[in-house]
Order: sequence, then structure tokens, then C-alpha cells
Amino acid sequence: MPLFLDDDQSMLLDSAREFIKSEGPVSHFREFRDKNCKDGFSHALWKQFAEMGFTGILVSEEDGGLGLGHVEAGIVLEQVGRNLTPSPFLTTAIAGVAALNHAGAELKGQYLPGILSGDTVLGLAIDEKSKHRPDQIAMAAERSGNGFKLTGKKQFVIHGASADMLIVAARTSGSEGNADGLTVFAVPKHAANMDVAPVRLVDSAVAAHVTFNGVDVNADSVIGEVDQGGAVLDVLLTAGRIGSAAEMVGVGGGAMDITVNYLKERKQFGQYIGEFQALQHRASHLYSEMEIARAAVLKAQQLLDEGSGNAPLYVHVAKAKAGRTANLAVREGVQMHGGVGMTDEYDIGLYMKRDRALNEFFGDANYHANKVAELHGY
Amino acid sequence: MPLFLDDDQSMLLDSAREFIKSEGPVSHFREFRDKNCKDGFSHALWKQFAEMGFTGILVSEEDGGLGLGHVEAGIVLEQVGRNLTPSPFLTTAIAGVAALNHAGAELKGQYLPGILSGDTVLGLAIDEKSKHRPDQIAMAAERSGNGFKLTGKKQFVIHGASADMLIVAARTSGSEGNADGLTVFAVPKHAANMDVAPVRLVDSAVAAHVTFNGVDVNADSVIGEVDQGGAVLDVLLTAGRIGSAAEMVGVGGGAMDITVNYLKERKQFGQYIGEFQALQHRASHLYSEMEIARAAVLKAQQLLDEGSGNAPLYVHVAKAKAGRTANLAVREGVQMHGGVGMTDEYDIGLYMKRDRALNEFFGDANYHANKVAELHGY
Amino acid sequence: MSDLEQFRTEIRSWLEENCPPEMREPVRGEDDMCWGGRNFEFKNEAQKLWLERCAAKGYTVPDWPKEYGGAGLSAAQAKIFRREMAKLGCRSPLSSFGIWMLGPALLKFGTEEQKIHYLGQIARGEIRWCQGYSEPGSGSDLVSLQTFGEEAYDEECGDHWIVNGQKVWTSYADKADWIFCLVRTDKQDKYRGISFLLFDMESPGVSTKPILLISGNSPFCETFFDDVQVPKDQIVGEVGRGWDVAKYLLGHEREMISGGGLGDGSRSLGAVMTGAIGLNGLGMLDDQLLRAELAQFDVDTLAFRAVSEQFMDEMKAGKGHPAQPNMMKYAGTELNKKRHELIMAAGGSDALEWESEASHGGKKPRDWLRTKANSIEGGTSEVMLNVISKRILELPGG
Amino acid sequence: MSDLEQFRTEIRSWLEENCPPEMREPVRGEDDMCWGGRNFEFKNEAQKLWLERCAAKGYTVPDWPKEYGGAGLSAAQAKIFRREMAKLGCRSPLSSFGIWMLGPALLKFGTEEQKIHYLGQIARGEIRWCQGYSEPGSGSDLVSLQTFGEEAYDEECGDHWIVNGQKVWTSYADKADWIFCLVRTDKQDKYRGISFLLFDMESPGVSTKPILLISGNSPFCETFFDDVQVPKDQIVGEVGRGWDVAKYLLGHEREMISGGGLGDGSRSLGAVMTGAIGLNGLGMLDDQLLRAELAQFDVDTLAFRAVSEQFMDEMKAGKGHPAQPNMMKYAGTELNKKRHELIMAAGGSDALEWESEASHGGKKPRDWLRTKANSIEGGTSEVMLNVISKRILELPGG
Repeated sequence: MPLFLDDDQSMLLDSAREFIKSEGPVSHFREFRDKNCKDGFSHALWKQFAEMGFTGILVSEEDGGLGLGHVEAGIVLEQVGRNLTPSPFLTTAIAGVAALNHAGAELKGQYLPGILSGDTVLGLAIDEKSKHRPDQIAMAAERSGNGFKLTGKKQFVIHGASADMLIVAARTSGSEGNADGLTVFAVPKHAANMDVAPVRLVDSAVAAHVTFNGVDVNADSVIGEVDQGGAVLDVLLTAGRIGSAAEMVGVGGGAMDITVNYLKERKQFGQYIGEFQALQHRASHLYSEMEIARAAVLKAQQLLDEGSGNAPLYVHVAKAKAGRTANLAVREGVQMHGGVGMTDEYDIGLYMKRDRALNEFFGDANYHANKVAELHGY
Repeated sequence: MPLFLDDDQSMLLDSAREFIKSEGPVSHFREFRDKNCKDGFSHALWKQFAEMGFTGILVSEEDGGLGLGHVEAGIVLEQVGRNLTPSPFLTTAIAGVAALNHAGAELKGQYLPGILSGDTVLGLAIDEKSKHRPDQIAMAAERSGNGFKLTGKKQFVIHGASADMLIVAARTSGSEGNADGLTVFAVPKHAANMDVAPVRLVDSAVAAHVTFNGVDVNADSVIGEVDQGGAVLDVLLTAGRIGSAAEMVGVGGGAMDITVNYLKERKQFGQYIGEFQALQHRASHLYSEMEIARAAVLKAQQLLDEGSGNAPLYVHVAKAKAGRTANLAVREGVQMHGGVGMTDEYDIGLYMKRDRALNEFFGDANYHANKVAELHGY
Repeated sequence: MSDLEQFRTEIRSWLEENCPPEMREPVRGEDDMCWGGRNFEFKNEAQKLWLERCAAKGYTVPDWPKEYGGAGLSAAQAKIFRREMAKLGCRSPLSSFGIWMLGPALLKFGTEEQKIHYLGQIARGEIRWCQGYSEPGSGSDLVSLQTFGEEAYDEECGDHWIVNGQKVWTSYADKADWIFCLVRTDKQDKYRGISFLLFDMESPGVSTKPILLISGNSPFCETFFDDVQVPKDQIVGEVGRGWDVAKYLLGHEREMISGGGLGDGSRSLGAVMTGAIGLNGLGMLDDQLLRAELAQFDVDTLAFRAVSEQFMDEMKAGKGHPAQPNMMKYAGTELNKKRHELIMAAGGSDALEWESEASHGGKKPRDWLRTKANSIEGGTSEVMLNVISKRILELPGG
Repeated sequence: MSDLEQFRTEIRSWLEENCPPEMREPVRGEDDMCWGGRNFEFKNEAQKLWLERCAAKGYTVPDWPKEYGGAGLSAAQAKIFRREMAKLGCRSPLSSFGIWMLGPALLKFGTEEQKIHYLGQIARGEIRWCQGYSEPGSGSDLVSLQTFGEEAYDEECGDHWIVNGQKVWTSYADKADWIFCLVRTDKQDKYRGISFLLFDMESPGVSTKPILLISGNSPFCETFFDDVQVPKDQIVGEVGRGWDVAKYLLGHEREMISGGGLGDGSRSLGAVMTGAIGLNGLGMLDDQLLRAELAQFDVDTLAFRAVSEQFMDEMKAGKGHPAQPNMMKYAGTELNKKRHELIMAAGGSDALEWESEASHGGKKPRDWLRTKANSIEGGTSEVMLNVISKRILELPGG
């Protein structure tokens, strides 16, 4: 398969670009930020995502979805990133669905229809520390009756307060650090003894700290197999990582484009600042890095959709490269904008905030570069 | 004490600059490189160094030296670096003398006069691996008779084949990794069962691989105390590290200056390449880094001469910063020279080679940055 | 004991006696500093007391002459004073653009009357100043200033200028009492046509509008002048030579901003992070790549601390290249931006919180975003690099 | 089984049968490659055999048309061919500026006679070509060429040019049989006045002088032309339009050089270093900061490998921005320089040895120094960045 979009994918790109640009542009982000709504995103737009079929991209056809892959998911996510569109798309339709695809018929029937119709939102309760350390999950799930009792804390649960269901990774056996012994649960909202505390983030998204004070869940709420949740967690994290990488390519690309346009408009010392060679070279270097990052992300998406053994390595590469590059794009973007880049009035600063959050989400560039080293045995 | 040279030091700088520029310029380096002589440096020039008093800078006045400090040593070393002057000055008069200052009267009497007169050259037999790992010295020194028997391998012994005496760090007790149990020996040239194999290095210096096949040394050849050689080794390495840092400031500064001059002379596309803003900004950034590196080195030298407890930290900072900065200077220098930078005819390439060797000597920038982290408890 | 040692012990004991404990805690951002001025609200009694005690001794501006409100300390004494303040963790009693920027310019270009009048007010923290340089459309390019002062006369205020125009990026203009302002007084001469005026922000015709920044704060304003009357004696330097004053003063601004590179006190950033990240089995920070970045950063910070010390010493001794402040400003601000990138990386998702109590109302992300202005305000990094290449490296063209 | 799968199995078995074991070992530098030409000395029988077998099947230039000595493979087939070669670790049978640079230009601009004559020689490795572009004083700036070709006629060689001048940076001019050369044929027109000529290096009046490089090698020459006669039919493209040919061809040169970024095959550089550096108690490379640099480098290398694959695929499909080779050349060469900086760092003092047997005559440092030319030859990184900003980002001015 050549490493560029095929005709169907190009068509999807065109419609996604058109749709998100008109329905979820940066002005839409500002609107929802400034009205300071509790969810931090538009439920109406979420329904439109569903009508466009986006929420079914990773859902199999027998389950009523499109049965497409990560390349297609990434096409939509890059546009989401480029427009800073606030949306549960990544958490719910990508990472969440990737996990639910490993669930039994009952759980699927419970949640997939709502996702396909744009009514349901999922939250991911994975991180327990300020840094992404999924191999150190300590939260306990003890057997009680024919189910389990969950005790512990989760944080950085995006849309956690708005979610109809939380996907929770907890330990049913073994001890912190063990690969086995993890189990993934689907915990419905308003579960008893579950405390959900929303916090506004730098990018105006709303995340939650979730405290489980002995939350009872029955055996049917297990996604995948008990003690074998590591596999489900991997699928979820992989989808989230490559998805957030694709979104960051959109954030970085959007930041680069508005900056290059600014270089063509803004005058100083009687000439366009885009005429200054020092800025030209930095912009060209940024372009080069963005092209490389975009290709790395597409490569990882293709390998995932092929089921290649190289996919895990390339997913780490893609998240690390996209992370560093998007960060470069927003830093150069703000600096090249000069003073106005510091103002809320201009958009470039919003890209910088969004990049920061996406870099942390599902592990930052250092985390993933470290994994690349580990996978290579050093 | 203000952080700049005082009047006496400024006078020393003037005379060192004059002397080395006229007696040991780059053409002098080329001459000795091309005649491919076995020592790789000029004994006549070494005598002149002595006549200038340079070889006595770190020798106490009662021992016939000038009793000056690392600031003064660095003044001379920066000029040595700037002119790429091949010389045993750093190994013999700085690191070697720093160690000998901890020796007994007999050893001092044996070697210091020759160093003061420019007749004697010392080699430092410390490294046993390709990377600088003085905390992992494994070479064995076993008691035999009233002395010791040395068995093991050393490498990267600069001037090892020309040296009248080798300062050798070996283990008299404890095991690899222990701080205690090291002893430092003065081993005269032509010692029995010692095999010295010279190799030419990238910067045309001559280093030796030295193999000790049971070399007998008597108890009088111990510098400092048996099993307490770690202290002597520290003093030697500290002097070598700050000294090589000072020399690298000279190498980087020299590379920067010839490059900036080239930017003012060379024309392309009908203008001086120094008019291109992209090159201007890179040159200005390099200038900034060089100023910072030079200040860090001077600070470390002053702290050493004051006997401050912060000296060890700042020596690591100085070697790390000078290393990265000199490396930046030669890389930018070659690139900004363009094609001619690749030719042996131009000097910039010689600076690149010298920088590579100096960066490795006494530990590279990564080694020392790592030490900075360790000293801060992370 | 040498005189300086004598001095050191005196200062030490004075500080120990007079600096309140609250004033020895690290500053928590610009809101936590003492800025002085007519309308300043002291955070607490200690802050007020500390200012008064220092002002009484001239310690708000230790190296200014006594007659202008300083303590008249020598270079060596001033250095000892700063060292002792740092050792005890004493806060600066007064943060002020008057001290950092206008003061040095008045000392060099002001008349004796101006020095006594204005410097005294500054030293005592009575008047808070803001700077009026940048205008819309002229960020780094100060010679294209449009704000115009027309000569006029009337009974009430005699010879004066009538100033009309607009400034941007005037720091805390909404909180400042007076402004020092670059105004074009001659439309013909691009460089010579600019004068350096001082006037009261309460003058009729002055209005300000805060600019909302990405950090969520508004430390800067747009400032509008509508027929503002400025008496002729409220000028620093000669008419039409304001550019000389501004350039001299920019140097001081650049020094000040470059200070950011030093971060908060002497602690290693890497050491600070061990709490947030934890150590691995070998006692190393449990994030190998972040550890490497931090080690590199600590090297750069300690090295920068050295060049800062050298820069100060050389200035005091009248050595050093006159354009060196540009290098210091460039290196210091880039380093400070890097510092806050690393703080955010180490802080992880906790450091993303924007309003929560646990995050002190998003202190980390807001501080981080604030630092992005360091390499823009007071001359962008790009302008600094231009100046270095022209004035220090003497590269051709441009 | 699809046709392509069918093709894959055929190629695989052909390679397994025909590629000698010696030709499946990694290449040890440029001296170890097969360059072909009149005077080429094969390193061993296997190298000769491998060239002959591939040439017979057209596999030295698999995607050239059969009639010009290629195998006439489709884009998809050619990609499979390269993949299978890589899987078995087969060396390229023939390294040649004829294949990389002149060939593509002839395919686009050459006459049918030229294609049949010259491309066949290239494909069979009979003629080794060198490139005559740069001149003293015109490194990146090709329009300032001075070498002049004057029109002339004589019985013996009919209409011809008499070429006088000097070139520098002609790769292996001392080993090459023919040169493709930019010559000014019209002194008036700066751009239109340049023609793209081909001639035999054994022609009377051609002399070469190797340039000693910092690597100690001399892959480049100064080349002098003293009344060299070049028949009129030895021109590619129209008279005075050599610039079009050169620009098109530079694109291919840039692709070629960008390949360096990929390093030797698919191994992780970090993994390679574990031998030299060793692992610590946690199984991590026992040099934390080097490990971090290597991890970062491996990320960059794998990411660059992806963009290279994409670039090739887009080219074959006629997609992609025409100026993209400039980006590839820039990124690839900078990455390759970084690779060798890291190899030197990991090599420590062993990697400093310049002549010793243990160091294979200083292979590491000489290779390292050689890579410094990557970002200069075939258009400097600075020129690449200029082109990107003009042609891709469409930034103004310059």
C-alpha cells in the first residue's frame, strides 16, 4: 500500500475538512470556552459528528459502524486538531470504541448505539499520577459477590463529568508493575460511591479527578477477560496515542499555517517579516519537521490497520515525533507573531495551550521516545 | 573577587597571546602534523613554554614554580586551544603537576625540575575503556616485595610514548566501583614488562595503549597514600577537566573568529554571506553561547583557586558547557565555510578534529552533565 | 576584619533584624511583589513595613547616591548587599520600572532638579511608572513611532506639548501613576525627531485599556492620548534626542529581563523535580529523557549564572562590550522559557489545571505562558541577534 | 496469487540464486561499492559477477525501459524489487552518478540516439560519469559560471565548442570516464546562456587535481579545461537551456543525498551502541544522556524513514510538491550528520584513532568528517531552506 491517502480516504478528507471547518472552527471553540459550559463541548456538534458517520469509523459493520481504520480516524482527528474543535471524538469514538470492540455483546449493545447516534460520551479513567504511567496502575478491584468493588483514584479523565460511562483500568490480581492482573471495567455514570470532580484545563477542556470509594460493579461490566485487561488497555492506549498524534499534527499544521500567513501580512522595519531570512529558515525547518511527523503518523496508522508487528514501535515514534513537532510549531508560532501572539485575541496562543494538553494526553514525547529505546533493548 | 581577569592576569594573557601566536600558530601544528614526527609536538617549543614560566604555573614557589592557580593555567590553555598548538602542557604542567603536588619530596625532586625546565613530559594512564569511566578503574596493583606489581591495560594516554613518566591509577584493594582502594603511581618510561603502543588520533596527537604485564614499581613511586589515591586522582582529573574546558573555549573561540571573518570576506549571489540574516543569527547565537561557556570556565577556575565547596559542581558545568559550545562552534564553522570548510587547506576542519578529541578527554559533555544531575540528587 | 567584611556583618544583622519573616518567603508571581505607587494595596503589614524600613535606609536602591534616595553603596558593597539578601532569602522591598528603567536614565540624562524630584519618589515607592514605547504596527521598530507632541503655549501651563496618539504593551498602565513616553516632536527627522517625555497618567486625555493575554492576565494595556498637555520641563535629555535616552534605557530593561534566566534562587530545577517524578532503582529521576533535559538545563543555568555575575561585575567596573546587554537579554529569556517548558513537562496533567485550588488557580500554566513574552518584550530575540551581529560581530549589511 | 505476489516470489528466488554471499554483506564505505567504468578494479570476483548478472537482466536500473538497458519494471514492481533486495541484504550492483543523476536527465531531455547510446553504457556500468557544476567562487550560486564554450568548426570534428575554464567539487573526476558539465555558451544571457555538455575526460586539454579533504580522502577534484573540443551533438537539451536540465537533475541529486538520513539499513543506532557502552542495572544504556540523544535520534530516523517512503511513493505516483526534494535533502543530510556525531560520541577514544588497524584506518572519524559535506554538496542546507520558503511556503522577498 503506497504511503499516501487512497481515493476513498481523500474523499473522506475533503468532507471532514469542509464539515469541521464550517461547523467546528476556532470561533466555535471560543464560544464554548467563553460560555464556560460544564461539558466544554457541544452536544449538538457531537450529534453532527455521528450524522457524518465519524463516530462509527472504528465500529465494525456488523455492529452498525463503518468498519474503517486508524488512517480514517486520523483524517478526522487532524481536522479536529487544526480547528481546535472541542469534541469527545478522540476519547469516545476512537480510544473508547477500540476498547469496546473487545467487549461482549451486552456491553456493546449498551453503548455502541449511543455512540453511533452521537448521544453517548465515554471517559477514560486510566492515569493515576500526574504523568502517564499505565504500567504502574495501582487501583484495586476486589471481588465482592458476583462482581467487583473498585477503590482508588484516577485523574486526567477528559469529559469525565459529562461521560455516560467511564472505562476504568484496575488491578484484580498481581501487584503494581505486573503485566497480568489488570482488568478493564465499564462503569456507568452516577455509580454509587464514585466521586467525580471536574477541573478546567489550560486548553479549556474539562477533565475530572475521579475517586472510587468502593464502587460496586457487576461481572458483566468487565471489558475483555478478568486479569487479562492489559490487552484491552493496550488497544485503548494505542488508539488514543495514534489518535492524539494525528490531532497534534493538525494542531501543529494549523499553527504553522496561520504563522506563515502572518509572516506574509505583518510588516516591520518597512518590509514583510516573512522577507527576513532568519524567519524564512526557521519556518522552512518547521515545514520539514511537520512533513516528517505527518508521514510518521500515517505510517503508524497504516501498520496498525495492516496488523503489522511493527505497529507498536511506530505508534511510539508517531506520538513522540508529533509531540515534539507540534510543540516546535506553537513555540515558533507565538514567537514569530511577536506581541500579538501573547494576546487572547489572536488564535496562535490557543494552539499553544491545546498542544500542551495533547502532548501530555496518552504519554508525552519523552515517555514514547523512552519506549522506543526500550523496544530496541537499550 | 570580580569575575574577570585582574591586572596581573591580563598581563599574563597579553604575553601568552603574543608568545603562542608567534611561536605555536596553526602553521606550527601543520608542520608537526605533516612531518608525522613520533611525538606529535615540538620539544623546542616545550622548552620555550618553560622559559616563559608557563610550566611552573601550578608548581608552588618553594618547589621553584610560580605558585599560581587554575585561572592562570586557563589563560595559557585558551591560547593553546585557539592556536591548536600541539603541546604536553595540559597533561604535564596542569594535570600531571596537580597530582605531583601531592607527592613526597623525592618524587617531586625527581620530576618537577625537569618540568620547570621543559625537559620532562608526563603521560596520564587513567582510562581503561573507550569512554572516560574513572570510577570503574579495574587495573590491579598487587603488593610484591616492598613494592607493587601492576597488571592491566590503559588507553588514550596522550604523549604516552614520549612521556618520561606515566601517572598510573590502579587498584590496591577493594573492587571495581569502590571509592577507596585506589593508588596512584609514578611509573618511569622503559619500565620492564610495560608495552607502549602509540596511535595517531584524529587531531594528529599521539596517544598510547599501554599494557602492564606485571610491571614492578617500588613503594617510593606512590603519589599520595596507598589505597587513598582517589583523592590524588580527583585532583588530577579536576585539573585536567577545567584545563581541557579552557582549551576548548580557545578552540571554539578560534573557530568562531575565523568563521566570522570568512562571513565578511566570502561572496555568494553577489553579496557577502555575512549579510544573510540566517547566518547572522546563528553566528550571534554562537557568540552568546561562547560568552556563557567562557564565563562558566572562569567561574570554575576562580572557585577552584578559592578552594570553594562549589568548585566540583562548577568544574562539571564548565567541561559540559565548554564541550557542547565548542562542538557547536566547529559544526557551524565548517557548515558556514561551505565547500572549502571540507578541505584540508582551510583551518576550520582542524578545529573540528581538535574539538572532537578534547571533548572526549577527561570525560565528554554527557558524562559531566550526568555528574551535575548526580550531584543534585537526581 | 576588612571594611567589606565589617560591612557584610552589619548588613547581615540589619537584614536579620529588619526583614519580616513573610518577606523571606519566595515570591509567588508578579501579583505577590511590592510595586508601590499612589494606589498600591499592600498584601500585608509585613510588605508595607519592609518597604518603609528599606526606603528609610536607601536600601530600595542601594547603589544610588544618598541625595537621590539611595544608600550610596560602592559597587563592592552593593554586591555584598545583594549576596546577603539572597542568603537570607529576603524579597526585594520594591519592584519598580522606576528603579529598573527610568532611574538609570535620569541618573545619566536628568537635570539636578529632575534627579532630586523623581528619583526620590521612585526610591520611596511613592510613584509607580510605566513605559510608553511600542505602538500598534511598530513592535520592534521604534523609529516608526506615530504618537505626536505639538508645541503649544497657554497661561495655565506655559510652554508645553499637546500629545496625541496611542501606545501598546504599556506594562500596568492601568495601575501606574506616571508614564515615561517616547513622543515624536518633529515629523521630518526620523531619528532626531523623537523626545523622551514624562507625564502624569491622571492628566486629562489619558485613557488605558488592558490587553487580555493567553495567560488569562492583563499586565499590559493599550494607552490612548487625546490632547494631553505636557509641560516643557517634563522632558529627559534634549528635545529630539529621546532616542539616545531610550536606547540607553533599553539596555537596562534587557539586563532586567535577562535576569529571568536565573530562575527562582539557586535550586537545581532537576532537584526540584524529584518530588513530582520520583527516582528509579538507581536513584535517578524516573523519566530518563526528562532527566537528560533537566541535566542539560541545569548546566545551562549554572553557566548562565556565571555569565550574569561576570556581566554585572564588568558593568560596575565599566568593562564589557556596550552591546552585551543584548546578548544577556537573548540568552536569559530563552533560558527562562525553557525552564517553564520543563516545569510543565514535569508537572504533567497536574500542571494543566487552569483554575483549581490545588493548582493555585493555574499558577504553573499561567506562569509558563507569561514567559513566552520574555523573548518579545523589551526587544525580541530576533532583534537582539541582529544587534549582536551588527555591533559585536560587526557583520556587514542589513 | 496476484501478479505482484507472483513477481515478488520470482524476484526473491532470482536474487537468492544469483546474488553472491559476499554481495549480501553491508557495504564498508564508498571504496567498497561497485562504481563501474573503464578503469574500475573490482574488489573481488563476486562484485564483478553480481554486476554482470544484474546488467544482463536490466536490474542495475530496474525501472528504466528495456530498450535503454533497464528491466522496464512498473512503479509497484520496482518497489517490490527494492524491498526484496533489502530483505536479503543484497548490495546495489552498481553505484553510479550516471544512474542517479545523468540518467534521469537523459530520459527527460535526451534524444533517442543519446538515450540508446549513453543510457545503455550507464546501465551496463561501462562508463563512469562525473558532474561538472561548481566553480571556484560559485558554490551555491550556479548562475555565476565562468567556464566558456566557444563555437568552432574544423574538418576533424565538425561543428563543436572549444571549452575553457575550471570546475571544483567534481566527484571522482580523476576516476571518471566522461563528464556532464554546465558550460556558458552565451556571455550575455545569465540564465539562458548555459548549456549542458557531455564529453570524454580523456579529451585533450582535460586535467584533474584531487582536493585533499579533512577526512584525509580525496573524492573530489579540481578539473581544468584547456581548449577542450566538444562536438555539437554532445549536448543535452537545447543550446542555452542547460539550466533547465541542471535544475531537474539537482532534484534527483538531492533525493540521492537525502538517502543518507536512513543510515545503514534498519538497525536502531541505540541498539548498535549497547555493545560499546554497556547496560546499567536497569537494562538501560549506561550513559543516560547519550541514551536520551539516541532515543531521540531513533525516533527521528524512523520518522524520516516514513517520509522517505512517502516521498518515493508520491514521486512514482506523480504526486507531491515539486520542491519536496529540497526538504528531503535538508532533513536527510542533517540527520546523517547527527548520526555520525552520535557514532563518534559512543565510540569514545577508540573512535578518535586515525590510522590504527583496530580502527580500520580510522573509518569512524573519516566517515564522520565525510558526512559534514552532506549538507553542502548538491546545494547547501541554507539553499534548501531558501527554496522551501520561496517555492513551498511562498514567503515574500529574497
